[in-house]
Amino acid sequence: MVIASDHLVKKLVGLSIFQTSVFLFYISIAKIFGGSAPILDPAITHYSNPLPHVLILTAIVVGVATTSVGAALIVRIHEAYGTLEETEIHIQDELE
Amino acid sequence: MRPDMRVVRVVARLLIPLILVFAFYVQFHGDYGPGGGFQAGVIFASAIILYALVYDTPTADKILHPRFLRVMMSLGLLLYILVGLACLYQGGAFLEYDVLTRDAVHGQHRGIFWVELGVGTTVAAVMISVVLTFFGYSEHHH
Amino acid sequence: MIDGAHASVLQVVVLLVGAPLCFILARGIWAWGIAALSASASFVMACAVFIQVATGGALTYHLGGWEPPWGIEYKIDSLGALMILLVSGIGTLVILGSRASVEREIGASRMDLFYTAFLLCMAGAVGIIATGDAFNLFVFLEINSLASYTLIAMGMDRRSLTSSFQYLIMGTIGATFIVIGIGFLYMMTGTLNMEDISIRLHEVENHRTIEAAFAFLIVGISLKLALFPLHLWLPNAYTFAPSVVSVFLASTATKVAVYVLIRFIYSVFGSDYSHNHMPFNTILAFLSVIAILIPSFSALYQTHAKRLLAYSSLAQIGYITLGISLATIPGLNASLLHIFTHAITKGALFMSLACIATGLGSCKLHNMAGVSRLMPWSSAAFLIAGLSLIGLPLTSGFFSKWYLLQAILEQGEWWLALVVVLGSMLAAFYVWKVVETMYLRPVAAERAEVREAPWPMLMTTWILTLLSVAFGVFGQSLLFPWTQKAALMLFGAG
Amino acid sequence: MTFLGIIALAIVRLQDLFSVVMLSSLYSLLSASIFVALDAVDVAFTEAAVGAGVSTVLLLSVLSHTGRWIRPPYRGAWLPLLVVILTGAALAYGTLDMPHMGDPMAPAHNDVSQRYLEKSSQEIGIPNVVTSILASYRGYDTLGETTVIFTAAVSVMVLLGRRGRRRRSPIRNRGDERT
Repeated sequence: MVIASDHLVKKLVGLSIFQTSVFLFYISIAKIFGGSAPILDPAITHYSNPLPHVLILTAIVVGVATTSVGAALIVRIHEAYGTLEETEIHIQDELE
Repeated sequence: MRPDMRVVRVVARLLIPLILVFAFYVQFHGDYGPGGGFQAGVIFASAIILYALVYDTPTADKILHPRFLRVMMSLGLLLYILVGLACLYQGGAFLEYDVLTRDAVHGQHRGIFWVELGVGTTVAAVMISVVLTFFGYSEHHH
Repeated sequence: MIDGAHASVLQVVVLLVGAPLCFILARGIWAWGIAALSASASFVMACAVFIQVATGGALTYHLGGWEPPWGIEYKIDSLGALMILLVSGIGTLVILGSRASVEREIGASRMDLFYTAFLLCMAGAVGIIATGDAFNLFVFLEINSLASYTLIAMGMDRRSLTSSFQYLIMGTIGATFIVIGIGFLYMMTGTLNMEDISIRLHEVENHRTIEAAFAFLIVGISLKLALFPLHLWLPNAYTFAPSVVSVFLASTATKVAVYVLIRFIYSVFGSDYSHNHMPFNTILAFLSVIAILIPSFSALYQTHAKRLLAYSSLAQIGYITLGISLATIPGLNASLLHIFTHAITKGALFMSLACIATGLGSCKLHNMAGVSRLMPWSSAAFLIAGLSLIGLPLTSGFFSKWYLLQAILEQGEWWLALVVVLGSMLAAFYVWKVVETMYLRPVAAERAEVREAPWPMLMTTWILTLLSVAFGVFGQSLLFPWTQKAALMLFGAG
Repeated sequence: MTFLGIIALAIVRLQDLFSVVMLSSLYSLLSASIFVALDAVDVAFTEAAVGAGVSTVLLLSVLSHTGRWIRPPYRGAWLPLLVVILTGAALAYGTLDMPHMGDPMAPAHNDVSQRYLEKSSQEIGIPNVVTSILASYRGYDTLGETTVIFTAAVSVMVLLGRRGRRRRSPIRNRGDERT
């Protein structure tokens, strides 16, 4: 969808969905059955693996940074071209 | 003002301080429960964004001037680096909090506190600034 | 911890300090000053690191004082030290010489933002090279990428916005692929430190998960690398970016990506696994050949000088990956040599175009007619660096291509050698196309007033040009021993 | 998980961008609830705040600027489809051989993560292990993360900042005609 859609907003949304799916993949690595959230407590002996959680926290931040830059670009592209359909943008570029 | 906005404003006026308190709670309680600088920054920012939505962007801009936000986000990042450099100065490696005080665990506490504060400051300032820039931009053109 | 080792992290930190300072304190020329200062400081640190590595061997640094694999480690071997020297050297030179061009294309009022983004871009690039941790690499890759998108979008033409967006989409897909690859590796080894991964990989080598990790990493990096057919973002990005940004990106961005590729192929998976377990060599060789030929032909038809050079860059990436695909030490060595000589040569070429754009306001070929009479120094630099791009004897381009040819013939792959020669001939044609316009066409009357570019720009241009020639003459004694050593080390033979 | 798939499909088909953005926000919220189920409370917290909150606000403000309806697509999409299928196949291929989910003996849960869980209380002394790793063991990553966010702010300022816009006059802006 990221590549296929003609519309820039859809591309951006598709990208963030793709990223969120990768986050799910990472967190599923971390799960240990019978484990609990990695906040230490003397009563608990089994925890899920905390490291992927940390990595994904970082990745989420990177994701929102990318989304905001992409969104700002979209606003400017709309202003400069009057459209967000990739095909129409190409046509306008060819005419120059 | 549309009449239905009045209700929204009253509710928002009640909510915003609560959100701010919650943000500070998350910032300084991240050691014990979930949360930390990043989450606190986002929550703090959301209070200001709510304010900007209910009132208007220029008013929000007046309270938190864009220039001020710019300084804050830079200071947050610089604070983080400064903690790292302080460890260097104390003879440790970059970001080795152990050396900050005589007791290693205490040094860790102190290092994490300041670093999280840096993250929180930068994230809050960035989020507010980015969202307000988006709001402000559309208002100029429509 | 040895004191000198701190330079390995400080070379990134000074850039990270410079960026926010630039952002809050500086206006106009002061922004340039802060940027120049912190870039130079970073370069000095890079030199210190280089000397340390040259005398004492590979350098490791434990960030936060936590030993790996628990903490993040900086690991700089002889190849990394050389790469950092290249990136921070070119970055510093570009900043020093960029003022006039930035004033003209971006405006004095936005200089602070420009130099902030530039420093961040540089910090990202240096961080990628220095780190020994797979996830930390991703983080700095994103700093580098986001700053690059920003810099490209600052171009004057509205198409800079769409090129930047295109790059953002492709770059993020690439980065996400890399994250998936790292995730697979983590799943199988439980560690993120590259050295540690490579040790633990041997126990689980035959798992299909590892094959998938390899595939995702290679495809993700190839997107960043603009390896054919994943190259579509590059020509637009280089063409519409501000001139000095094109200089920096063309000479460093793809090179850093190649470095990451080499790092994963050799340091993480190991040469044996990468070259012998999968049809990787054949595919890479095939793609490299296409990457050399098709963009070289496309370059012939370009009417915009920057775009022409961008297509030529794609072809050069082909040479570099061709060397890797040979799976021999001389092949890898030739690739490493070509990374350096081409980075400097392309930097010189784009920088001379930046000079010309400052004078003429454009780099479209029809505007550049007869520019050699108006801007003799800029044009001469283009001519000399152009000769190196073709690969004429006594230039650095010849030096690295010669080793590439030797490595190819050693394997008996004569038709690959033919491709290299054909690519060079095409390069001669497209360079000639620009040179002919610059030197033999009459000057348009309305441009008679155009002056030569200011001296700081010319200085940067000529330093790069002279380096490009110098490595042709002295490369044998200066560069070759280093890359040879690095190639041996990567193959695990040194 | 099925819900996630349905939402993703709906997003591909829809031509109303407002619904697209709202659904992607819902996608984030659902993911966040899955994160909670998988013990990743910090991640869930952040995903809900960022994915469902900040991103949605940003995208909606983009829509307020650019309009919400798009034309139906008219070009064939077999090549991208092929790419997606290949990627999916590679992912599936990789996962066929992977350790079972939830297995405490999987290699990912080896000595590296064990040390975080066992020693961080003595070495750092705070109960939330995620915070210990984030701010100390891998503190340099977090510095990088802060820099990424900072870079994004610089970028947005470059693109939409007030001073940035005025310079852009050589390019004719549609918006400018109206103001």
